[in-house]
Amino acid sequence: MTLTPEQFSIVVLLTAAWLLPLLGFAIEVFGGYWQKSRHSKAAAGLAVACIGIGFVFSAGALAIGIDWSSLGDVVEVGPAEGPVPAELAHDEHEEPAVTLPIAGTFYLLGKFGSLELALDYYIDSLTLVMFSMVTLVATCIHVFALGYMSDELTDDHVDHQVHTAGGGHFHRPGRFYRFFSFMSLFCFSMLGLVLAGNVFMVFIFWELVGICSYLLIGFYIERKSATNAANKAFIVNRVGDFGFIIGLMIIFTYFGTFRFFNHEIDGRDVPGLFTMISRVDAEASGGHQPTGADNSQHDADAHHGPQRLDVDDARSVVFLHDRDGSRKLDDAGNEMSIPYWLLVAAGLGIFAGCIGKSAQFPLQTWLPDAMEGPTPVSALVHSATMVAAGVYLAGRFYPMFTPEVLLVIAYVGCITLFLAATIAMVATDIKRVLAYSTISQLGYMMLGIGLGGWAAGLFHLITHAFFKSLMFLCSGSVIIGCHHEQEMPRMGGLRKKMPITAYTMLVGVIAICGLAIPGTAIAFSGYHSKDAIIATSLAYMDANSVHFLLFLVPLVTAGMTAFYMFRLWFYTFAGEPRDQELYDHVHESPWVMTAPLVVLAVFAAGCAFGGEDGKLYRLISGSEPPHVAGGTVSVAAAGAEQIRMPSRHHIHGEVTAEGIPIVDSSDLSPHDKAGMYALIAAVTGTLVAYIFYGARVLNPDDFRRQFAGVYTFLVEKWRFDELYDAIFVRPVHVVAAWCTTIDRCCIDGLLHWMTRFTVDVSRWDRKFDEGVIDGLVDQIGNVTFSAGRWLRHVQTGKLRQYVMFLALGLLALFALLFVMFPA
Amino acid sequence: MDVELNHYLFVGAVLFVSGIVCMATKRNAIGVLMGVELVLNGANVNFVAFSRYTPLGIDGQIVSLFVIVLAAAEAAVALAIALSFYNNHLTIDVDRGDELQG
Amino acid sequence: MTGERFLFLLFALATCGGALGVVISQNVVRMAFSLVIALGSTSGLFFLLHADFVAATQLLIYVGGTLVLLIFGIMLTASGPYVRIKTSPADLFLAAGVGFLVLFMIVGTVMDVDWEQASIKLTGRAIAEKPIGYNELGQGNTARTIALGLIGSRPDKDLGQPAEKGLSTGYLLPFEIVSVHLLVVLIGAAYLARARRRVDSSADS
Amino acid sequence: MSAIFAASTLVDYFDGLTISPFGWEINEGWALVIAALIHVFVLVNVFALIPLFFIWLERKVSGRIQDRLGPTRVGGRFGWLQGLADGIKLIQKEDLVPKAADSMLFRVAPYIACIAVFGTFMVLPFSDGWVAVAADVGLFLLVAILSLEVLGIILAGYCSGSKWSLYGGMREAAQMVSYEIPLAICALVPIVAVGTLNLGEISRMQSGWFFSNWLIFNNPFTFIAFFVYFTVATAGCKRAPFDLAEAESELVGGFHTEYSGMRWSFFFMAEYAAMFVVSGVAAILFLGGWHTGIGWIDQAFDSLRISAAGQDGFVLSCYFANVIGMVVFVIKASLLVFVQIWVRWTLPRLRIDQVMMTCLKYLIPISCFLFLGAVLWPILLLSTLDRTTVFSEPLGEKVPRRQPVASVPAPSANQDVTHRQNSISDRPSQRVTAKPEGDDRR
Repeated sequence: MTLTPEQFSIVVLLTAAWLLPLLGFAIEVFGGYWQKSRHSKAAAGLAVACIGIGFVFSAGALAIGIDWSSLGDVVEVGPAEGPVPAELAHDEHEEPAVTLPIAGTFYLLGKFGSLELALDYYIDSLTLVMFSMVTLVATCIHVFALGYMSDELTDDHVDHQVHTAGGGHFHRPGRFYRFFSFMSLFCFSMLGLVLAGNVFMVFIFWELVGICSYLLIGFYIERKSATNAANKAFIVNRVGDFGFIIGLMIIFTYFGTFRFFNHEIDGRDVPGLFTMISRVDAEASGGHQPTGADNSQHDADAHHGPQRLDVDDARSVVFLHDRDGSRKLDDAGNEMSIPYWLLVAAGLGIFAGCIGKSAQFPLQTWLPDAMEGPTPVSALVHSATMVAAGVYLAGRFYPMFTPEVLLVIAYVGCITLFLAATIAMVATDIKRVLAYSTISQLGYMMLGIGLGGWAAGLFHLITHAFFKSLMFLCSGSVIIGCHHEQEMPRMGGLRKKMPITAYTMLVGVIAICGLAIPGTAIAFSGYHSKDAIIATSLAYMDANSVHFLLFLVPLVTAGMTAFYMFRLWFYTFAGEPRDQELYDHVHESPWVMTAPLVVLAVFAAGCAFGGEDGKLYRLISGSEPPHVAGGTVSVAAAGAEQIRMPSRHHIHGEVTAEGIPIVDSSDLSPHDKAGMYALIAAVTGTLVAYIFYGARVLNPDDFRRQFAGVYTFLVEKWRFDELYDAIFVRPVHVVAAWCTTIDRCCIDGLLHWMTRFTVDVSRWDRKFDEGVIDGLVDQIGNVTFSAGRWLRHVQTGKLRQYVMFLALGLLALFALLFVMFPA
Repeated sequence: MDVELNHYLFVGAVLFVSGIVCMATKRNAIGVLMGVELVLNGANVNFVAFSRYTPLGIDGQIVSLFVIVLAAAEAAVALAIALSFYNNHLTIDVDRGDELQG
Repeated sequence: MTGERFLFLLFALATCGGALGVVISQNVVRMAFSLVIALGSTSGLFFLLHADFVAATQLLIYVGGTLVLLIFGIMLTASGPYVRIKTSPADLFLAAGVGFLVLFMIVGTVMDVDWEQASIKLTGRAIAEKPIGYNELGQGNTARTIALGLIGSRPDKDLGQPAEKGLSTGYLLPFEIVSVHLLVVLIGAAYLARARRRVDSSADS
Repeated sequence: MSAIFAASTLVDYFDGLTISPFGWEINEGWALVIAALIHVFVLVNVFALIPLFFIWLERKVSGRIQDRLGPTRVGGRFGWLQGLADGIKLIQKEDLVPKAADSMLFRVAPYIACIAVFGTFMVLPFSDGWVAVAADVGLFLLVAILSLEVLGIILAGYCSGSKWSLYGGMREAAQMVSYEIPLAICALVPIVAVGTLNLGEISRMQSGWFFSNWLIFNNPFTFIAFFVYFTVATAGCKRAPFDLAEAESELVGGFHTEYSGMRWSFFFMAEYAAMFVVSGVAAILFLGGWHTGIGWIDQAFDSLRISAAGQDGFVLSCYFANVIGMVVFVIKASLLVFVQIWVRWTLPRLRIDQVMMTCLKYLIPISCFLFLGAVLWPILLLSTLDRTTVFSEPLGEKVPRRQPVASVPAPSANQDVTHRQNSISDRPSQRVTAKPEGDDRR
């Protein structure tokens, strides 16, 4: 496709922002080993510069790419003029400054038949937002890390958590530059993942971020726990990626391309994945009037009434569509299609990858252990960006998911968020609390996506990135202040010692709890995003009431979230110090660490300003798949109940679950109701937390004693590790033991026998060689030698004799001639 | 009788044979060289005679030219060899040059 | 008794005599002299064969060049005046016997062959029709023909032939090779003949 | 008598001639022999007279150069019979053969030298058609025969059994073998211009105004080549300053130390005859042969010869033209010989190493360069002037006027047949006769 100057400039900016960290990484890796002293902050400066410039670029790209004026105006929701927000949802695409998405190919890696493996880019508003978010958060965290990792700036770093045999501590040279080179590599991979234009490229960077997380978790490689955690994270992710690869295979087999966007391969138009799988109106029987996949061209009518996949019910196959919406024909001329169950399988496979990456049930166990890494790593990799990548991928792949898959996603998210929250309530390690809250928030996002609240889920992703990274940094600052003490019960009252940390943390806490002043739109980011998700779930529930749990559990968990977050804050900052001598050494962190806190606090508070009418939400929903807004209907598989995704109008209370417009909006729309419920739950949780830990009216230990069983069960994290240990690890060990025995007895024995046999054979062979072959060779040699010896008398060295021989030979020749051919 | 091809061939044969005998009898390296020249000349006579008496045409003369030129080259090299032989043995007797005999 | 026959007898006798002189004489210089006679009369034979160019070349290169070189070599290698290196009579007889055998064989062969048939078999033409350069008009004027042949074109074969017969091959490549070969030979000869340290006479006897 | 010089008609003259007293008729073969004998007679006389004249000339010139009178007594004022007197004296002298010498070769050597030089006279055209053997490769043949002289010298030097002679012979051998190379190459330079080896044709192409038609002025390379050739030829005749073979100051008499009397004089006859021959070759190759070099005179003589062409027997006008041509030719050659004499008595003698160095380090490279230049020159002109020569008409016009015979395949196409200006070699019948005579002399 030919690019307009704006589009081109966007592509260039994002590419630069993407590649700068790679450059930084290269320089740091190679330069790092050359540099003599380990005192220089050059590496850190380079990394910060790279990612900072990257932020500037992506912000510029955002500024160019988005038509802010059309984003700005606040919409009054009225049912009279039809689905207005829906109109608005693509209003910003009517006269956009730049037509999004921008898609194209950087570089063609290879071509296998009809398949092209290439470095592609696919840029829509979501990409732009993700870019800005990632680079901004990463910049802050890099700056923070300048202070946090400064104790690595030495030739002799003492690691107090590693005990050598001599009882002393472990001494090693500092790894400042290495840390930052890893961080740069991670930024590069993450941005590449966001920018990727085809599934294959996504997979590559998917694995790259996995590697980075592995390296960063295992940064303190001497610590057994760290190495274990790194291995655990890596292996668990492999489980997910296994599913991912299966999904890829299915997609490649049936769609024949990996690209998201329409493109050309040697002259032939090839529709992208999203175009192929585009939906049709639920009423329409055949594949007529499908809504184009790419937002640039789709008609407003597509948003009336729900939509469905273009399925041939008899054969239960899904037809693939061509660019112009007609069914795609393969070379043989008959309609290309994919069996329905295979599409489901592909979706589940991809989602399995998401599960692994963003630590959903049942693969959530790796994330808490990943907190072994340095705190900035936890903040960047394991809360803000990488784990969110799973959600991001689910969002990107949304069009490929059938309603059944979405249901699975929703339930997985639901289970995860509840389970993580429960564990978080009893965890005492400050970082682990945050880790579990991360898992639970990711669960919220998944839930939102699974319920059809596409924009809501990604909205929450962005906001969560801000406040969760903020809180992690705060905890990092606390840890530094407390000299690497992470146990909350030993802290307390730090408010006075480190005010900036305390209050920025408070901002984060309020944001994640979703507290707000009722009736007004004044609230921190978390309120809006979580509110959107819960609203979606409510709408979903009364669309198909079987799945009521999908509303109740998140609601309750909202309260629990508020509880454990405030518990954390009160534990740490409020009240009287519990450990005096620790308290005496606490000090506020230097500005290089507190400044990022402030910046992030500002964003955590205000990034979602205006809620669903705000710019951020509009930005995200701008690249929403077209069939989301109108709601979708699952194909009625035989016997199964039909799943109906709620349309946006329903969420906002303009239509009933069946899609009939509500004329008088007397009672509250699901959205407003959900907001109230969530707020009530949050306030309740906050109060409980205050009672227990703030005011200390009640003593939590009593409850602990009372519910000892539950408590221990939660403390042991629902015994998941034990479970996996029992189910997987031990059997594996047993099998391995069996294998070793088999090896020892059979295979080694066989080998030994064969060796012995070989030795005997070769012994015989040697005899044969020496006797027969060598003898033969010697004989030949002797014969030749004696012959030569006998013949050498002929060579008298007398020239004249040779001439005589010549003449005689001539005579003999002619004599022969005469004898044979007598004239 | 008129001169025929055979007469020239006889002359060539005589040259050839005397060259061979010369090579076979002379112990003087230069003598051997002369024998070689004789043999080559016998061949030359045949070539030219054939190109005269048969329809083969001019090729015989051209070949004989090549023979002459190569004979000159051969004479130069052989003479150089003879000289170095003389330098090494202080004699020109080829029978003395049998260090390499078996 | 035409002039040609007379001259042929003259030159043939001189040639054979010279050759025999080379064989019989024991004195190297005499051998050289009789070789001069033999080669000179050979060039005379060439004249009789209407091969002026070859004859002149023979004179210039052989008699004028090679033989002078030989005599030069004789002078350089003569340890005393008129060195005579005797050959054992046995060798002489043996060589003579073999020589006669070879002579007999060659002559016999020559007598046996019927050149008419041979030439017809070889060229498809009878001996009677003489090749170009030997017709009555241009007797012996073969210089240009040879020159053209050496640079690779064969008008003597191709002129007046049907076009589709194609061109016959010349001798350009051998010519070039021989030229380079001559150069190499001269350099090599100069290298071989350059003055070396003499080994003392005790070493080689 | 007169017709004898015009060998073109000689055999025809005798063929079929009936000698009245015996009444038997001379057949073709005998006519050939008789013609040959007559040629021998004439040439031997020329060969004998030329050295006599030049020896006398040398004495006079050297005398004049050294401010002496030179021979004055014998015969007239200029002592012009001095040569004859010397000859008679030498004949009377005793013929000595040293004991150490190889008598046979010692006796033979002078004859070899003499015969070799004499052989060259047969291919040397004195005038248009006045040549014993008008071989197609005349120049080549001449150089070849001339190169035989050295054999005699070497044999003489080696077989005298005297170290002086041996040194002389070896020097001669070395000098000759090396000087033949530039001699041949320089002779080839004008050959490149005219494209034939036939001496008759070469000089016939130079008729007309000297500046435009003589080969020495044909192109700059031939101009230089003339002088190089003359130097090399002087050395070839072992004339001073190159006469190392008979350097009296170092070797008593060089190769002829042991010789006396007639055998001794043979060497000198050979030497002076050789001087004349190389000078004549120089005249033919560079200086227009027997042509006067004045345009209209040459045209007149040519037209006389044309008128003679076709009719057999003795034609006075053609004969007259040829006599004039011979006179012109002999004068040119003699002038060159005079220059050689002049040089001899003017320049000091070189050392042997200088002689060899002059040849190997200077003359050979120069001559090679000249040859290359002569080859490239016409191409240069052709690319610039669209013609191969500067002054005269392109040589293609002048290529031998003869009937197209099959022996000349390619060039014979563009020959001007009408303008028939024949030499003996071109008339088939006489070619037959002339040929065996040529061989007869060797």
